[in-house]
Amino acid sequence: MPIEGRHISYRYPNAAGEVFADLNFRMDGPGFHALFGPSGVGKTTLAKMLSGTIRGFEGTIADDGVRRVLYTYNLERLPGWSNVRAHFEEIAPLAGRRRMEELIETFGMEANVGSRFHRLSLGQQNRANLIRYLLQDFDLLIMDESLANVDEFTREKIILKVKILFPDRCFLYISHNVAEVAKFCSQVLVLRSRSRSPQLVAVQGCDHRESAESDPGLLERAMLEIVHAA
Amino acid sequence: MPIEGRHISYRYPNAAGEVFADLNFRMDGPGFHALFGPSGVGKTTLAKMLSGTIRGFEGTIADDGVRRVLYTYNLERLPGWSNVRAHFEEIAPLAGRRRMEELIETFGMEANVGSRFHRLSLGQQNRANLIRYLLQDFDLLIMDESLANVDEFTREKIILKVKILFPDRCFLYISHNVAEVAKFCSQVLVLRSRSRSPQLVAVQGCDHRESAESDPGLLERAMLEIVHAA
Amino acid sequence: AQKEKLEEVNYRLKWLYNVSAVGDLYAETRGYFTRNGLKVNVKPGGPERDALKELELGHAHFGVASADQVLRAAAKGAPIVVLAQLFQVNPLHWIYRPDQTVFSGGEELKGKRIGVTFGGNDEAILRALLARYGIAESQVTLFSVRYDYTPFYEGRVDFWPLYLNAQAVIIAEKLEKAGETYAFLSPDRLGVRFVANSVVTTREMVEKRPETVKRFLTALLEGWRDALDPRNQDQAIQVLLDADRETPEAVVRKQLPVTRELMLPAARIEFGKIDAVAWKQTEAILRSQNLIPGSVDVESLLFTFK
Amino acid sequence: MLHRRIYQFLIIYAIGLGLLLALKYGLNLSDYVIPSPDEIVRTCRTYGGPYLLAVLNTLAVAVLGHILSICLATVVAVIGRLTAWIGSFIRTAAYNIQAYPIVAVAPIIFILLGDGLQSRLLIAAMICYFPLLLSFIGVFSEPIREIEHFYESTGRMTWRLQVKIRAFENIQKLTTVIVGSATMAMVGTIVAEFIAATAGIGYSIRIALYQSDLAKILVALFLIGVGTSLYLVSLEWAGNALQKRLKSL
Amino acid sequence: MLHRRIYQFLIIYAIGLGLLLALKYGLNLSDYVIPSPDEIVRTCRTYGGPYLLAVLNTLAVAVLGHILSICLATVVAVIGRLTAWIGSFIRTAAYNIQAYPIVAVAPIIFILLGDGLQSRLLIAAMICYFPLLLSFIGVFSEPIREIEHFYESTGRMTWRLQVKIRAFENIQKLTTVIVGSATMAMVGTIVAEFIAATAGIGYSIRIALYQSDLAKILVALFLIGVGTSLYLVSLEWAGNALQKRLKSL
Ligand SMILES: Nc1ncnc2c1ncn2[C@@H]1O[C@H](COP(=O)(O)OP(=O)(O)OP(=O)(O)O)[C@@H](O)[C@H]1O
Ligand SMILES: Nc1ncnc2c1ncn2[C@@H]1O[C@H](COP(=O)(O)OP(=O)(O)OP(=O)(O)O)[C@@H](O)[C@H]1O
Ligand SMILES: [Mg+2]
Ligand SMILES: [Mg+2]
Repeated sequence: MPIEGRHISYRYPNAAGEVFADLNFRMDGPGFHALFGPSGVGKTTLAKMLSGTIRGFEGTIADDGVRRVLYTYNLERLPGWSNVRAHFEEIAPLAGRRRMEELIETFGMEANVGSRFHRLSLGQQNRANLIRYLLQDFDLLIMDESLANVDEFTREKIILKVKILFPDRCFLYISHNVAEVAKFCSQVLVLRSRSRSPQLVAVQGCDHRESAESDPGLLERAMLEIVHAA
Repeated sequence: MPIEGRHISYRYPNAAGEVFADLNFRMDGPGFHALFGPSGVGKTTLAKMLSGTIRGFEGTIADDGVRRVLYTYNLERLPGWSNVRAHFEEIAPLAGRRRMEELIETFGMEANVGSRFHRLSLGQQNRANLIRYLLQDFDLLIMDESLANVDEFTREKIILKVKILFPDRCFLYISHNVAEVAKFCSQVLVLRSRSRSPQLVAVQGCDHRESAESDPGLLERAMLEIVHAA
Repeated sequence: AQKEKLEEVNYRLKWLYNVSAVGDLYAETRGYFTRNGLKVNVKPGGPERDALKELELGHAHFGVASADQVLRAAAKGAPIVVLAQLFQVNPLHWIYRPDQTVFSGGEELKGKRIGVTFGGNDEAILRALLARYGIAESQVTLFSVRYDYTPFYEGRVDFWPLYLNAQAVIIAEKLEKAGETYAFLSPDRLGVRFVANSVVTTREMVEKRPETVKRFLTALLEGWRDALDPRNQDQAIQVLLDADRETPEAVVRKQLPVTRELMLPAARIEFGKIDAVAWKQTEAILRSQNLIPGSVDVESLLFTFK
Repeated sequence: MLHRRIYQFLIIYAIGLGLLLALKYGLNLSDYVIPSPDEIVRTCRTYGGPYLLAVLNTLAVAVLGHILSICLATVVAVIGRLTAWIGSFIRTAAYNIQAYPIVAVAPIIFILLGDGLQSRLLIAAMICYFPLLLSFIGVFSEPIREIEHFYESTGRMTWRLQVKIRAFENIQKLTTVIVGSATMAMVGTIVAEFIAATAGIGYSIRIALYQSDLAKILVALFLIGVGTSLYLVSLEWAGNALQKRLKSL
Repeated sequence: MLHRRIYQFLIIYAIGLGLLLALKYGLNLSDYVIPSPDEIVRTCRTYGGPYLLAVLNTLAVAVLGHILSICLATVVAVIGRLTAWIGSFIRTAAYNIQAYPIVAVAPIIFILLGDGLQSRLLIAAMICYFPLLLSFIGVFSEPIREIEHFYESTGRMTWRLQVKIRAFENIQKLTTVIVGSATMAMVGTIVAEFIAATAGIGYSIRIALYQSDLAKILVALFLIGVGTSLYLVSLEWAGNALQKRLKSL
C-alpha cells in the first residue's frame, strides 16, 4: 500500500504565501516512517491532508488500500469525568485488553492510569493519548509530535515496542529529533522550505529494531544526510 | 544570587504519592541552567514552586536577590485580536524595540509575526511566546519545554543568542533533549524518581557559547553523566 | 399670543382612552378648556397608573379615580378632594345566561358560581351584595377572574363581572352572534350603591388655585354634558374614534348610549352630581370589609363650590 | 456563605426602602403613595405569616418549574445544536415562542391546558427556560476540538458523548447559569400566579396592587427576596459541591 | 438565510394555528372561544396595517432596550466577575432585583421615573438583561489560563484586558446569547407597553384582551413573530459577519 502525493500545492485561506508548491512524495507500505523538517515548513499541514482534515488543495494523494488514516497530535486531551484507565477500557475492544495492559506497561504509565488526564504531567498526557490511538483500528497512524514532551529513554522504548506490536501497519512519525528519526525510522520524508526544489526529499533511515545491533556508522550517515537535506 | 531549596516535600492534593520527599537543590547565580529528568518526575512541579504558583509545600526556597521570577510553558497562547507583532509592540518597552527586532530575527519569525497566533505552526507558537517573555524584566526565567516543538537547528540558534543577549540573567531550561542540555547549559539539575536518593543531582554542563569551540569529549562525558544520573 | 396665556394642567384618566372618557376627550378636542383659559393634557390611565399618586407627586393636577381608591387614599391621609362624580350608576355589572342561570333576585345568588377579581372593587361590591342578602361566602363559589373570558364562555362560571358600558357591548355581541341569551346583574338595582369614577384634585389646588379648579370643572362638565347630548352623538363618536383606534365604530355607537344611561339615569339629574348618600354607603362597605383602616369623613372629602 | 447572601440582601433591601422613605419625607407624601414605617411594620405583623406561607408555596412551584425548564432547555439545546435544518428549525421555534409575551399567550395556554397547576408550571418554566436555553445552545454548539478529535476520527462520536464532553468542559458556565436562572424560575412562577392562580405570593401581590397597598407589596418583596436568596444559596452550595467533587477527581 | 427563518416561522405559526382550529372544531367550541378562520382573515384585513405600524414602533424601542441591556449586563458582569466582596454584592443585587416580578416593581418605577419613554425602556431592558447577565458572568468569571498567565505574571493584567481576553475567546457564546436575547428585548418592550404605554403592539394586545378578541391577538402574534424574526436575522447576520471577520484575521 504505497501512499503517493503528486503535484500538491496549497495556500491557507487568507495566508500570504503558499505552503506547498508542486510537492511530490511517496511512502512505501507498512513501517515506521518519519516526516521531518524545520518548524513551520508544513509537516502538520501535510499530515492533515493525508488524514483528510484539509481538503481543497491542488494535486492528488493516492492511497489505495489505506482504509483508515488516524491523525493524532500532542495537544489532545481526554475527557475529565473518569480516569485514564476507564477511558482506555471504554475505547479498547475487549479482545484488545491484553494489548492495552502491554502498552500501559511499555509506556511507563502503570502508576498514572488511575489519574484523571488533567492531573498528568505533559509527557504522561502525550503517552496516554497515544495509547488510545494504538488501541484503534488503523492502517496509517500519523503522530504529530505525539511524544514531544516525553523523555528520550521512554520514547525509544515506546517506538521499539510499537514496531514489534504493529509490524504490518504504517506509521508517520513527526518529530524534531534528528537522531531519533534517523535511528528508528524506515523512510524519512524531509520537508524543506518552499524556496528549495524539490520541496520534499526522502532519506533512508536505519529502521533500528530491538533485536538488531545498531551500526553507529550507518546512523551517522543517515543523520548527516537528513540534516543536509533539511 | 544563589537559589536554594531545602528539604522540600510535596504531595498534590488528592494524589496518592508524593512528588518530592526531602528534595534539596542549589542553582548558582546568572547563567543558562537546565532542569532535566524523565517525564512525570516533577520538573513542572518544581518550576511552579520556584515561580510561586504552587505554595504550601514543606521546606524552604531561598532566593535572595531574585526579584522577579517568570515561568513560561509551551501551551501558552497569545490573544487573537491582533497579529503577533502588534502584541509584541504592546508589551515591549519602547527602549526594547531594537531588541525585539533582534529576537524576531534570531528566532526566524520575520515572516510570521504578521500572522495571528492561532495561524502559526506549533513551533512558531513556541517561539512567539518565548520572545514576549524575553522582552520582559526578570531575574529568573523558567522555560518549561518552551521550545519543545521547535527544530534543533533553530533551537540552538535561539539558545546561543539568548546567552549573548542576557549574560546577567538566570535561566532554567526544561527540556527532554540530553545532548542539548549537556551542550548548552551551565548547571544541569537532574531530577530523579522518588525512589532514588538524593532526588536531585547537579551535573556540570558544557555551557557552550558561540564564540568558543566545543570539545566533543567533554560533551560526551557530560551527556553520559546526565544519563547516568537520570 | 392667545396660547401663551393658557394655563397648562395635566389630567390623568383612570383607564385607557375609551367610552368612559368621552366627555374628557370632547372637552379637550373641542376647545372647552381653551375657552376657559386652560391647556389640559388629557393623559390615558392604565392598570399600573394611579391618578391619586400622580396628584400627590405633582405629575398631575386633576385625575379620575374610583371611589374605593379615593376612600382608601383619604383614609391614609392623602390630601385629596372629589370635584365631580362621573357615573351615577356604577358600570360594574355581572353578565349571565338567563336560560342557564335562573336569577330574579339577590337571594338567588346562593349556590351560584360567581366570577370576582380578588382585590378589585367588584369583590367589595359582591361581598356587600352577599351581606345584604344574608348569604355566607360558603354558600357561593367564588371564581378568580382573569382578563380572559374563557371560563364564562365555557359555562364554568355563572356570573362574570364586566363594565356595562365597555366590555358588555362587545361580549353581548359575541353571544348574540352565537345565538345565546344574556342578561346583566345590576348591583345598583339590588340596593348596593357603590360609587365608581370621580374627578379628583388635591386640597392644595382648591385652596391655592381655586380659579383654575373652577374653570377646569366648568369646562369639563360642559364638555361632558355636550358629549352625552344625543344631538352631538356623531361628533362625540368621532372624538372617541380619533383617540382610540382600536375599537370599531359599531361598538362605540352601542357603547355611548349605555354610558349616557349610567351617567344620566334620569332626566332631572345634573351631570357630575356628587351623590353623598352613595358615597357614605361606599365608605360603609369598605369599612365593614376592613378595606380601609378607619372611617373617613366623607363630607369633607366631597367638594362643592359655594 | 448563607450568612453573606442574606445580609447582602438585607443591605440591598434596606437601601431600597431607605430611598423610598427618603422620597416620602422629602416630598411630604401621604401614606397612600408610600406607606409609613409604622404601617409597614403593622402590615408585616398582620400579613407576614400568610405571606410567608404563600412564598413557600411559590418556591415549591418555582423549584419544579426550574427543573422542568432545565430539562426543556437541555432538550432544545441538544437538538438546536445541530447544524442541520432541524436544528435551525428548533432554534427558530424556541426563539419565536419566547418572543411572545406570556400575557398574550396565556389565554391560549388556558384554553389548551385549563387553569390548574399545569398552566402555572408551564408559564413558570417558559419564562425561566429561555436564558438557560441561550447559554446551553452556546455551550453545546461550540466544539472542543482537542477532546472531540479522537472520537470523531475513530467514528466513536455519538450525540450523547458530544453533549457530555461539552457540558463537562463548561461545567462552571453551566452552573452559573443554572443557579442564576433560579431567580427567573421564581419570577416566572410569580407572574404565572399573578395572571392565573388563586394561591402563591404572586396572587397576593395582585390583590395588593388592586388595593394599591404598597406596604403589602414591600412585605411581599422582602419575603420573596429572602426565599429566593435561600434557594440561590442552596443551589450555589450544590453547584460548588459538584465542582469541587469534579475537580478533586 | 432570511428566507429560511421566515418560512420556518410560518410553519411554526401554521402549526400553532392549526392546533387551535383543530381544538375548536374537535370540541365544537363557538366562535367567541376560538375565532373562525374567516374572522381571523377579516381581523387581519382591518387591523393588519395599524398593527404592523405598532410592531415597528415596538421594535424600535426593543432595539434601544436591547442595546441598553447589553451595556447593563456587561457592566454588572464585569463587576460581578470579581471574587471580592463587591463582586458578590453586585451579583446578589442583580439576582435579587431580577427575582421581583416586573408587575410588582413597576409601580415603584413609575413613582420614581414618571411615564415617559424612560420607564418603558427601563422595563424592557430589565427583562432582557438578566439572561445576558448570566452568560456574561459565566464567561467573564472563568479564567483562560494559557492566555492570561503571561499578563498575570508580568503584572500587566488590567480588568479591561481580562474582560477583552475572555470576551474574545468566548465570542461565539456571546453572540449566541446576544442574538437570542433580542427576543427577550422584544418581550420586555411588549410587557412594558402592556402595563404602561399608549402605543406599540403591547398596548394593542392589552386592548384586545380587554375586548376578549383572540383574533386580534393571533394577528398581533403573527406580526410580532415576523418582526422578531427579521430582527433576529439581522443580528445573526451581523454576528456571523463579525465572527467571519475575526476568523479571517
Ligand atoms: N490556519 C492557518 N492559516 C494560515 N497559515 C497557516 C495556518 N496554519 C499554519 N499556517 C502556516 O503554514 C505553515 C506550515 O504550518 P505547519 O503547522 O504545517 O508547520 P509544521 O511543519 O507543522 O511546523 P511545526 O514543526 O512548528 O509544527 C506555517 O508557516 C504556518 O505559519
Ligand atoms: N494537579 C495534579 N494533581 C495530582 N498529581 C499531579 C498533578 N500535576 C502533576 N501531578 C503528578 O505529579 C508528578 C509530577 O508532575 P510534573 O508535571 O511536575 O512532571 P514533569 O517532570 O514536568 O513531567 P513532564 O516532563 O512529563 O512534563 C506526575 O507524576 C504527575 O502525574
Ligand atoms: Mg506542526
Ligand atoms: Mg512538565
